[in-house]
Amino acid sequence: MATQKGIMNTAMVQAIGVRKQFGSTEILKGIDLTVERGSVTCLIGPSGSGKTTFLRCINHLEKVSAGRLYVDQELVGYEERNGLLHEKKEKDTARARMSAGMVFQRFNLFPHMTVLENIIEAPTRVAGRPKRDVIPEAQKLLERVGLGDRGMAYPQELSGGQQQRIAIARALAMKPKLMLFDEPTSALDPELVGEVLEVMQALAETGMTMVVVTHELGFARQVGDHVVFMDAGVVVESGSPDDVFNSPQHARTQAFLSKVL
Amino acid sequence: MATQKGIMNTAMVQAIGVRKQFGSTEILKGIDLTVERGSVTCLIGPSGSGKTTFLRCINHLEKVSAGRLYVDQELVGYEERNGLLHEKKEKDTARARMSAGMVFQRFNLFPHMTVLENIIEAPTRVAGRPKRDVIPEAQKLLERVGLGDRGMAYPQELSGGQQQRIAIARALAMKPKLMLFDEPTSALDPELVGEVLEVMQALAETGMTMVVVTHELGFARQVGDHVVFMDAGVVVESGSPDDVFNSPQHARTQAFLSKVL
Amino acid sequence: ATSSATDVPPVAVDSAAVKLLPPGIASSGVLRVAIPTNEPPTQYYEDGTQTMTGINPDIARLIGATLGLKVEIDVANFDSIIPGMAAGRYDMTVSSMTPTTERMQVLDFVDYLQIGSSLAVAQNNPLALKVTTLCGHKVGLLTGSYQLTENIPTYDAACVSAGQPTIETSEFQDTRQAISALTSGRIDAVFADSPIVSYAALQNPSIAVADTIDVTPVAAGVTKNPQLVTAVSAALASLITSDAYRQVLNKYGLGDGAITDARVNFAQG
Amino acid sequence: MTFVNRSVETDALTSSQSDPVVPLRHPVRLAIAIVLVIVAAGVAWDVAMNRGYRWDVVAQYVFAPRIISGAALTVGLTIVAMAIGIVFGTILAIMRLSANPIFRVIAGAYVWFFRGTPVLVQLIFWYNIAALYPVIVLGLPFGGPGIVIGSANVLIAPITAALLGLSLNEAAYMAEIIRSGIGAVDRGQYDAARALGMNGRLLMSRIVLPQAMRVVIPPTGNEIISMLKGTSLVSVLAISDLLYSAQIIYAANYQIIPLLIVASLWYLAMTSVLSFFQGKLERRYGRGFDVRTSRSRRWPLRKAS
Amino acid sequence: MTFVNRSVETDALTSSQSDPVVPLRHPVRLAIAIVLVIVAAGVAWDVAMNRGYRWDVVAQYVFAPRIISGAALTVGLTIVAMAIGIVFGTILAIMRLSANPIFRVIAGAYVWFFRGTPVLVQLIFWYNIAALYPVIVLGLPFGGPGIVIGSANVLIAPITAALLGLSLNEAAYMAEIIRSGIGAVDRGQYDAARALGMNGRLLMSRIVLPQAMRVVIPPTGNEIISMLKGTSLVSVLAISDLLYSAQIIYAANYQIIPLLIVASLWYLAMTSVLSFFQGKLERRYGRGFDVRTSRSRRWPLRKAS
Ligand SMILES: Nc1ncnc2c1ncn2[C@@H]1O[C@H](COP(=O)(O)OP(=O)(O)OP(=O)(O)O)[C@@H](O)[C@H]1O
Ligand SMILES: Nc1ncnc2c1ncn2[C@@H]1O[C@H](COP(=O)(O)OP(=O)(O)OP(=O)(O)O)[C@@H](O)[C@H]1O
Ligand SMILES: [Mg+2]
Ligand SMILES: [Mg+2]
Repeated sequence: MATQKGIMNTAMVQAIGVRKQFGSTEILKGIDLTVERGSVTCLIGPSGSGKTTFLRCINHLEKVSAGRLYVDQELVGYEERNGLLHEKKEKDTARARMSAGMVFQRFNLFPHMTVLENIIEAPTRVAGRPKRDVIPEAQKLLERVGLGDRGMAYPQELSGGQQQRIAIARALAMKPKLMLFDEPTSALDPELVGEVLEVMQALAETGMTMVVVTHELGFARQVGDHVVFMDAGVVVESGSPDDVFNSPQHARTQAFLSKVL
Repeated sequence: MATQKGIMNTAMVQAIGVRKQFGSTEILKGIDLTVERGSVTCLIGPSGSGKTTFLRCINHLEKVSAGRLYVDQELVGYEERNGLLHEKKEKDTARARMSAGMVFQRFNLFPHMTVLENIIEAPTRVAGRPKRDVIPEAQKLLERVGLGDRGMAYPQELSGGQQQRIAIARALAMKPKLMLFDEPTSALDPELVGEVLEVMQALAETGMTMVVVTHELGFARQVGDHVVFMDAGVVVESGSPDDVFNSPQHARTQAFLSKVL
Repeated sequence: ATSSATDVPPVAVDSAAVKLLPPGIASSGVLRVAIPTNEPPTQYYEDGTQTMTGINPDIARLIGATLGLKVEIDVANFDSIIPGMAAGRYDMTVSSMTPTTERMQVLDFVDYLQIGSSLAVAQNNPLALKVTTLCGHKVGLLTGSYQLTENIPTYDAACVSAGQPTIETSEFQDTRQAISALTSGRIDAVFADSPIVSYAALQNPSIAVADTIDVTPVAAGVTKNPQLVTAVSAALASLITSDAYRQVLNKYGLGDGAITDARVNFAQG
Repeated sequence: MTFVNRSVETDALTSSQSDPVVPLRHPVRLAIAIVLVIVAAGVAWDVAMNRGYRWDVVAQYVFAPRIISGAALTVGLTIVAMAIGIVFGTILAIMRLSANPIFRVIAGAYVWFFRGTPVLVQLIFWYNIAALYPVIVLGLPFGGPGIVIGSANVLIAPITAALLGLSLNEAAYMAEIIRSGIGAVDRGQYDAARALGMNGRLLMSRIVLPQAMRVVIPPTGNEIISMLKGTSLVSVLAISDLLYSAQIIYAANYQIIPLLIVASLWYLAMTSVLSFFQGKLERRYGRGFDVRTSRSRRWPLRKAS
Repeated sequence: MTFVNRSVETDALTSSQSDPVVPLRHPVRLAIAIVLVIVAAGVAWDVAMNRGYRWDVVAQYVFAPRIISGAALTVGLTIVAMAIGIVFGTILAIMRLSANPIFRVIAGAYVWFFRGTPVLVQLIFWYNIAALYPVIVLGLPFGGPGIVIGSANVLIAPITAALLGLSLNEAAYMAEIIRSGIGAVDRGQYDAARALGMNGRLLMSRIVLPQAMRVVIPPTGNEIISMLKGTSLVSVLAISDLLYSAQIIYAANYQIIPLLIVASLWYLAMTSVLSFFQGKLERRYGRGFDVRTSRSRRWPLRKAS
């Protein structure tokens, strides 16, 4: 699904030796990873392996401690001027975040706003676009996730699956170039998982670049172009879903897959 | 696994036309169900079908609105004297609850107490047993669930799977005749599910009567003696795991199973 | 009879006293006087208005008239009068202060009236109290009052030497609270400035004045400014000989309180 | 043994068990309740009948112009001082939670100082600040040169001093309340907002503060009620709020208890109006939050229903 | 373009990006901070030097016996009144959450009444109750027969009236605080405790109240601080608390500002001690609760770390 291949800087996400420490504990221990434009990359791995942390780095929610991380050709957290790395201003970081949409495990919809208000909040307040343009778009997004009639509801009135679909619509409303999903179905009742995965699959088919942390191996197999297995802050193994699931090379990958399947 | 069969009152749980309404909405619409002593009954069904409500009725946490529910030969919520049903005193209900142990989806450990304090709280305070007897027992229970060394930890310091195992140990500390599980693994990361199911399986093998609400069909198939499919407050179908999973009779059961599998 | 409280009888301007005024006050033509908050009858709001009336505001107005100044009355709680004078917010206060050496470190004083101390008791004086028979009784007093700091220690000493128990004092922030403690039977007597006690007895049939003693001068307090205190004392010296002074005293039933000598910084006790 | 299988009546607030059911009796609870009701009725009867309360005097003064203007002043002071206190308290709360240690220390010191000193002292201080600083000078500290702005006595009228004292003090309390409210907002809300490109002021005003409201409203209600009553402290500056107006009247007529009742009636009326709006606001900001939480609050004498 | 792949130093509080990194400068923030520090230092310098504060008089009175005994009385009143207020407030909170409507109404009316009337009025009421009820009679209401217990003045000493007034009033505020604390305890905790056979008093005292503590402590700290200062109201009953002791002294010598400073220093000392213990208690009862919650409170000027 990758649309265009240059040397390395055509990639949507490019991580080179990315490290991240909190205090004195190192969570990411040198991650190298390339996410091609238009591809779906699935991140799997045991709890605490650093998947969420890495995703947050991509979205500028955390600043990398070492190594370089490029998202859409832009260095995350720093600016390079005269060969020096300058820390970015919070304002610029916030702007940079708009290029990626993020969907969280626990939805994190704004509980004090209706579904429609949730969706139009960022386009109107952050991007400063007029409401009359944004509302019809939001309505279309709602229909796309199958919830065209729930715009006036409050998040709390919806099921988990519906909330997660709204969260996807909210992220899409900012027209991101990249979508990040952090275990988007793991807080859902098993029967609600399907509806969210369906929306994600439809999104992948539009050519959206996606990075998905997930334990839904079925989804990874069916929709993913690339599967990355992380453990203890490093990428242990990566490749096509077939390769990783059917013939894992590392013992750690094998052990993990035997538990999850 | 049923040890002894009388007419109907040797059953551990006997529900006859059990109805439950909250305000004017009826949640349970006449449940008939028998749980034999020593058997493992798995309750499955879509969200909102009343599984949790029924489990709470069994444990006297809710009072049935109509029909009769016997647990270990005792009528739930009422006492029969001179042919009249007398509402039970809260004190007697509390005592009755001790015959069943309950494990919740979200663990509900007491966050302000250590693991050991969680376990000995009810035996010492409710049953009034001396600490010197209870502590060694608690230690044995901890070892049984594979956490012999975590007695001094606070629940928050443990992983979800460990917390759920502690919750099981806590319920067992009251030496219940019956264990009720309400989706004990659905709040867990997939790789932690196994360790809890293992503990439950070991418990089933000791001959404990268990009622388990679960979406883990693998567990139901392997450990369950009996599977009950509920929908919209009624029992739609019940039987051996093989019957229900492999040749479901009702369209609703079929539709549900196709989603969950 | 319709005269408003701000009307005081006319007095002549004392041009000699005017010459003594500090230049700041002379040029502004205004004398800013702090009057304590409501305490009938010495100072109180005229019924239904925001105008202060009573012996203290009237004396202040007379002093101002003698000095040819416009008087600006500022009502303030006692707690904020003295800091306010130090801050230059007010030039003078007329608030029935008893001059003591301790207080003279902060203010200068010029006598303007003499008042006594009265003992209020329950109607018919069931305990037959006099100021000299208070030993062992419960007496309410105003915080920091002359009666509390000067009279009571003397009486206590007498009680001790007579082998009797000392007086049980309660200090109130407000004479009214002491009076209501007396009416509810919590204390046996209230010992306070005679005008206030007489006024309370008038209002309240269940109490009576049992004894009045110790008629001593009270003084106007002036900010520490040698020019101002001489001007005010000169004004008072001529004022106390005027008819207006007597008329004002009589209006509030305090005709006996007239003084003949406006002494400066003459400490009592 | 018979088992009931009939259909169930739908009026379900009471148990609709179809057998004849004997509801549980709570003899002790009933007895306590009866005693309490009798005591309450007795107190009410006594209060109405006891001539010591002088209800005639109460009726005479309850709408006296002086009382009404005192009540108006109390309401006015409360509104202005609370408004300033809330705005300034919010800024302080944000400073205390800031990453900048200097801001944290300054806000912390402010809260410590203003919560730690009596309002009375603060009021007297502001009123008499001229004793310490006869002219207000905008200039360099340590005795450096400066521009004279004006005399403190001219600048700080009693009512200004009252507002300064009350609102600066209130800001310290509100800072603590708002800080705890901000702390109660789920971390995920920050992440979600920042992931959408929100930041700083926008994140605070659109996402965090509206959600903090839910936690902030009840203690703020307490604060407003305290402030309504606390304005009586300004009587040291000879400003006549409600209570002081009553005191002025009873100073002249010695009808202490009836006039205190008059003041209390007004305070009760104000508090009731406030509680009404507080309830509305709580519902308004509780909207969209877990209904189950509110269900869980009726405890512990409730029967397993 | 060079990519760093070297191993990372472990002293990691600062970014350990191995390229030379230019940290972000915050010129505006820095400027504000510098200005604030200078102003604070200037104020401190001025306060120390300004002769208007009369530090000599402050030093003379700060340990005066009258001040010390006033401070002791303030502390004593606060401890007793808060203790009664907390216990009674807990009972009221439980009553307000009860299923029994009579309990709910009575507790609600109590809170409404006592929050709605000024403490001053309540104090004066209790103190002067003898004017209304010269003898206290335990008996039937509506004028029924009763047993005379004794004279109100004997039974209700000024200090008793002070304690009655302060603690009954405090109970109303504490009831609201504890009610909100109980409401914050997760519903699942009730279920878990009841499933283990716990009930009523045991459930409350072992499970619900200890967890409510976390939410209850900060506003209770506010209440204690308010009470420390609020005890000065008892001066209407001729009881000399700390502030009133200072007032008695300056009534005699007119050194008002220095004596108010003396009182403020004591209040600040008490508040500081209290805040210290409050912090300890908060940590104690915060133990076992989500650490992430506390991590989320440092906002919003923090950099993405
Ligand atoms: N802000 C932080 N400060 C300190 N440690 C943190 C922080 N965020 C995460 N960690 C730690 O980093 C490690 C990796 O966390 P991360 O959430 O990235 O793992 P994960 O792979 O997403 O796991 P999971 O499957 O449980 O979500 C964990 O041990 C976690 O405790
Ligand atoms: N206390 C209550 N008051 C009112 N309605 C309730 C109450 N408890 C549960 N319900 C309603 O009863 C229905 C059944 O709830 P229940 O929790 O028993 O379903 P469930 O089968 O356990 O579903 P899930 O799989 O989502 O846990 C739901 O619609 C729920 O909203
Ligand atoms: Mg994660
Ligand atoms: Mg359920």
